[in-house]
Amino acid sequence: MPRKASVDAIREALRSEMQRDESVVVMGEDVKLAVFAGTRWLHREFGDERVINTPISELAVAGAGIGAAATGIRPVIDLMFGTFLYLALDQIANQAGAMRYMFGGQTKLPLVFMTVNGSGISAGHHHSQPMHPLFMNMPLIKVIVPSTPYDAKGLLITAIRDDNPVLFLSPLALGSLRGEVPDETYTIPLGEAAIRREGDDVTICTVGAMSRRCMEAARTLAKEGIECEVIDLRTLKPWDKACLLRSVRKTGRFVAVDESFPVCGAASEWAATVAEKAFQHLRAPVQRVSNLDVPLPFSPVLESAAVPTTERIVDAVRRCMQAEPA
Amino acid sequence: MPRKASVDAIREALRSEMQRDESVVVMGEDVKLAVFAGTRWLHREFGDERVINTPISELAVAGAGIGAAATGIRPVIDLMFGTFLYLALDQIANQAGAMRYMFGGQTKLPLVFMTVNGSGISAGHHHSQPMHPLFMNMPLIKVIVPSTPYDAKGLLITAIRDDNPVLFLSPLALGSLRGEVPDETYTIPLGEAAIRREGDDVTICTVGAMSRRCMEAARTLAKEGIECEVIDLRTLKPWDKACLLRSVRKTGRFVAVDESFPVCGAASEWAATVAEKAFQHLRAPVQRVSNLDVPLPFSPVLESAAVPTTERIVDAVRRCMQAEPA
Amino acid sequence: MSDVQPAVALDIYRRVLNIRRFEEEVGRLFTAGELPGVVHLYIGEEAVAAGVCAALRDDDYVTSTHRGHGHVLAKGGDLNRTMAEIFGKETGYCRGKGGSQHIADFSIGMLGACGIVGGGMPIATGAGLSIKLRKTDQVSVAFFGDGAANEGSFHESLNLASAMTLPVIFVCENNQYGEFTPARDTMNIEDIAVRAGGYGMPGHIVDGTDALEVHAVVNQAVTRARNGEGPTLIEAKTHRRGGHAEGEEAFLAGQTYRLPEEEEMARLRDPLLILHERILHEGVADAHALENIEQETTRRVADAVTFARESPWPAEESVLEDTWA
Amino acid sequence: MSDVQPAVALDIYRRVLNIRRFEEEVGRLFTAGELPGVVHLYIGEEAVAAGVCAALRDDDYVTSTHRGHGHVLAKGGDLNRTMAEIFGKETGYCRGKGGSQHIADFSIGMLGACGIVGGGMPIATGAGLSIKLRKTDQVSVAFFGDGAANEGSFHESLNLASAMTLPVIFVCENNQYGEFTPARDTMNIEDIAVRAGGYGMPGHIVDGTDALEVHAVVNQAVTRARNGEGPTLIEAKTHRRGGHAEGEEAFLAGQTYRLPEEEEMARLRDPLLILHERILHEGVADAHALENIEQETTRRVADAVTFARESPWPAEESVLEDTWA
Ligand SMILES: Cc1ncc(C[n+]2csc(CCOP(=O)(O)OP(=O)(O)O)c2C)c(N)n1
Ligand SMILES: Cc1ncc(C[n+]2csc(CCOP(=O)(O)OP(=O)(O)O)c2C)c(N)n1
Ligand SMILES: [Mg+2]
Ligand SMILES: [Mg+2]
Repeated sequence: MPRKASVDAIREALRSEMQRDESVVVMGEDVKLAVFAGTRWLHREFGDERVINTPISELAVAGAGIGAAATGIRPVIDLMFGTFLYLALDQIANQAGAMRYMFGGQTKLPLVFMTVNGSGISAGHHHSQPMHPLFMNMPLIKVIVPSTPYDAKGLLITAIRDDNPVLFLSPLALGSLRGEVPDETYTIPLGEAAIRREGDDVTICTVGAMSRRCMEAARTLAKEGIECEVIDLRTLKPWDKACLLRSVRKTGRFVAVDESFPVCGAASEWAATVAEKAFQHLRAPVQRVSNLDVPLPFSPVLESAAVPTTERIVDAVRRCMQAEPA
Repeated sequence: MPRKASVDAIREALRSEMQRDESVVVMGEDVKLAVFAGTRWLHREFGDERVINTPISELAVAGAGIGAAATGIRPVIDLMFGTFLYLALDQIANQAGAMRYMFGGQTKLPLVFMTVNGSGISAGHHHSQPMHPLFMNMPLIKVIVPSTPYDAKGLLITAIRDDNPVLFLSPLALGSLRGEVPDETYTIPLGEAAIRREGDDVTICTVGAMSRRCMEAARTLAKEGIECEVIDLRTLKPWDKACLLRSVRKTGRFVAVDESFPVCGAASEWAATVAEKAFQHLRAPVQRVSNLDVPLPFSPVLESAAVPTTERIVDAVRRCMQAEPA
Repeated sequence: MSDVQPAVALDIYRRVLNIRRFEEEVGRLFTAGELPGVVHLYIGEEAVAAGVCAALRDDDYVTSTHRGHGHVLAKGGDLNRTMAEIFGKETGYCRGKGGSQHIADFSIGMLGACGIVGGGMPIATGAGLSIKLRKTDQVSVAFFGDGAANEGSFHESLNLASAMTLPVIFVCENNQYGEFTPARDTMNIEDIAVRAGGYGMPGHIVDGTDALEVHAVVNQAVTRARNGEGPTLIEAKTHRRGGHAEGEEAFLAGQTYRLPEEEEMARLRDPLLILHERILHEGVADAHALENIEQETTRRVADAVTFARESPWPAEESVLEDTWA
Repeated sequence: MSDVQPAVALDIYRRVLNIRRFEEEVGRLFTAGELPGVVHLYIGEEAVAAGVCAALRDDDYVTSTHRGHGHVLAKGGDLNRTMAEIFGKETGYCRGKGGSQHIADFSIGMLGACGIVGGGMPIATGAGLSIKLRKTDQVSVAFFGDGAANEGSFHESLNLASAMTLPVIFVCENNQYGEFTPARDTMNIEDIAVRAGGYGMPGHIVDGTDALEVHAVVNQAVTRARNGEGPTLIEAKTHRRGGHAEGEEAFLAGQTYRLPEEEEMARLRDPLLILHERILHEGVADAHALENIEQETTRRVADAVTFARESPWPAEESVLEDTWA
């Protein structure tokens, strides 16, 4: 299979769907030249009407996407950095997520918001925040965080075909990562986790950029004889609770690893779910590994200290293994 | 002690601090006539300069509060309904919560944002959303959700004296609730829970409007011989983890009750914490009782079905009691 | 009246009256404690919605505000389903999930009332974008208040619509108050229409108590939009007859906020009386014809109340319906 | 030059040159791979920050943008601590926590650069409110770009400042691009200054490549603000010499986006050359004096680089410092 960068996989997904369905349009700030390259060059093929550079107006651009989606268009809105979503949040939470329900099912909203997510390039707090927990907390918005170019393409195609608002958050650190990506169009269902590694001793649940770090940790731990099962959720809402619970029932140990702020983060949700639904199988306290509860600092030495490191993941697994059974 | 409505307690807190410190100012939409009455009439005593009706511009008003707080003023910003915070979120998350850290400790930001929070009056989704989990997820913002007029006054006074950004979220349902409130000025430390009821069988952790509902549930359960310990956190960040863990270590059973959307909600955080730190003492799966994962519907029959009811709390406790020990 | 067709004038009259009688009834029902939540009445502003919507087709779009009943009805909304929604009943437009501040009827291009001040403007802009992309000659109208004109969404929407030459008409209902705060305290300009210049679009001021004047100005904007020439800002100067929301006396606790002159003006510039008078005066119809319309309207409003009262509450299980498409 | 004092002209010259040499060095360091993250250079726009800040006192406030080095230095910021922050070192203004896009020096009223486009305007407005409440005669300046003028924060801030008569000066650095998108594609007006009319405040257009012109216009606005007469919008027409961000060639992958005429204009209207020429031509100083300033500046910039390079990285534990006050 050809190896491609994540941004190229994203561009392939967009091309595939723009070719397939002419109601698909891409809009956002600088989508033509495209800092993150996922939308780059599309305007040459699809023209200025379907690949639209907008003013720097996140709130109105998001709202315009909603109005267009409610009236026959399938917009893909690129808002660049996840942090800029704060400016659009009113339209996303109050309108996109709520409109169908609030209006008694009168409309569907086929709408994708795309941004990068999280830290890793010393971009400073205003360009590095992990945004997924905020959206997980909002009703009726689907949330995707891919961890490989392959998933990015398949999940984005599914997202574009979905009739609901979907947030597609690419890990910032993923940008130039390469991986195998078929040239053809394919879809990956939302809400289906990928088991990246099987193991009997402990279940690690993660998503996005942390996926690779968990695999690293798992390799280190394997040398000590600890076999980790690594679950990459891929979509955070809807999410593959069944896969997670199946695994924990097998291993009896659970570590949640997430690159987001720790309080009410994704790891909190997974850990709570395990404690609720797989408690009888747990042989050790659940462990969470998340960001420190501080803004993302700029300096590389501080930035890498603020997010989960492989060492912190390894330590959490070890803590899990050492715990006395209840 | 005199009995007062929650809004009157809030007004007493504001008066107390405006009298004490002339850098305290109150601003927001319609703070003079004040739909929620907490700021009503203050302008008669403190004048138009210190009680400021602003345009309907949540983002700039929040940002103006930040700019003022960074330069010698202690603003209390009333943004009315919690849901309107979405419009101000960029300034709150990217600036208020981050400025001190991002600038290496150069400034403090004595700043309070006040809104009502949650549902209960058929106000529809745009006026009913529980906002606290979003802010719990953001670094360096303190979050208060009082459940009694007494706490509202004491906590708000502490918040105004605090040198950090604080979000003061009054449960919408609390508005006209009356309770004992001393006329004097007093403070309640942030991060100190109140144990509303002691009990040995199960720990219920909650906050805000759900506090009363948990007490109702506890009374019902007491008739069946189940003794609940009800912990009202009062502040969600910083929060009284020690109090919660002490209780769970005693009871061995835990139910988290929170009026917010269920995924990455406050109940998720509490449940995860218990599963992490008090696992060895748990004798039953943790239970969460939160909103349904849908927007807040308008019709009273639907609205009350969307939030935790006393029955759902009672059921969760019963589930806890029936679980087989591991 | 020279340039208004009699049929159009009567059509507009029906819309104005429809809203008036409906809203009066809603006010009574609220006072009687029959309605959940809060309601914001459109009384005094009927000429705006009626004048605007009479210039629109069924397939044109509108977005509305927290004060949205008038927009729903003017766009052709069903009285029964509107009233039932305000009651929170299963037969309402939104199956009871929306309520007064969230009524929509997508079948007639009514894309929703909105509890968030300014929230409808970006959505109307998006509907305009959709029109442009689909290459139809529809138009999209955003109703909003003077207060909303200070929201960032106003600025971003008008700029976006103008930069992209979208067929959007921004109709500012300047009733001079945002809740209890007079517009003069929150902006340092007399006319909101001047802001149009900042976006390179035409801005018009119109007497928003005269439905025929509103209609004439909107017609120009509609023609411009249908011709692909882009957006227009229209400021309709109007008056809110009553309070910001029904029942506000309870929490105003005796406080007042309106100038007596202004209240007097709101009474004098009654859009229903003005239109009534113009129709008689210009011989469009006689008093008898108008009386017939009155009776028919009153009956339809009464029927809507009966319909709403007798409709069932939503089933509790429906709280989990209308989620994913 | 008639109305500019020689001392002022030289002061401004120093500021312009300071920024130019500093930014050239930052560009070189970035290309050499010595800097983490991304940097946006202020080259070509120095006349704006320098002309504005020369009209301010130490206790006046400014808020800045993602392109903020020039504002920090023009306001009197320390070269060493600025450079060290861009390197991410412990000795930087923010102890390495902020970086290029988040430099502040509260001791000289520099309230922070800002990675969020438009994010500084509300904060400057708040500083203006604080001035009014504390009854001092300070002023507050918000720098922002043409792109930022389409953000809701622009609208809400200007309206708020005008409605409340705050001593705020909004300085739009119109370099005609937001990243790679020309302003003409994102707004349907020639001059952003026309927007001032929508808020009831004066709006001025000034040649932003001529520091003395900028200074003169800002002086008027400062006087107005100190006198309690309220805010002003100033649009400085300027040019970004280089790309949006250093290293952009890598992801532009051969794409171009600037018109040749416009690039040519950016070279011709070089604020440093223009000021240099005016100073010589009007006899404010001779070439020798300017050469001395040049040498001193070059040395100070070189020292700053040495300082930054030799400074320690922040200790890992400091990630948990500077949290609660
Ligand atoms: C974003 C937001 N901020 C504040 C409110 C509270 N609120 C409801 S109506 C209103 C006044 C709106 O004034 P205007 O836009 O002039 O409309 P009018 O009520 O006069 O029709 C306010 C402040 C809200 N609903 N949404
Ligand atoms: C809210 C927000 N949206 C988008 C961006 C990405 N971005 C960074 S700079 C920039 C262009 C800003 O243009 P302008 O305001 O004209 O400033 P200039 O770069 O020209 O100085 C954009 C879109 C951002 N940082 N913040
Ligand atoms: Mg109004
Ligand atoms: Mg620019």
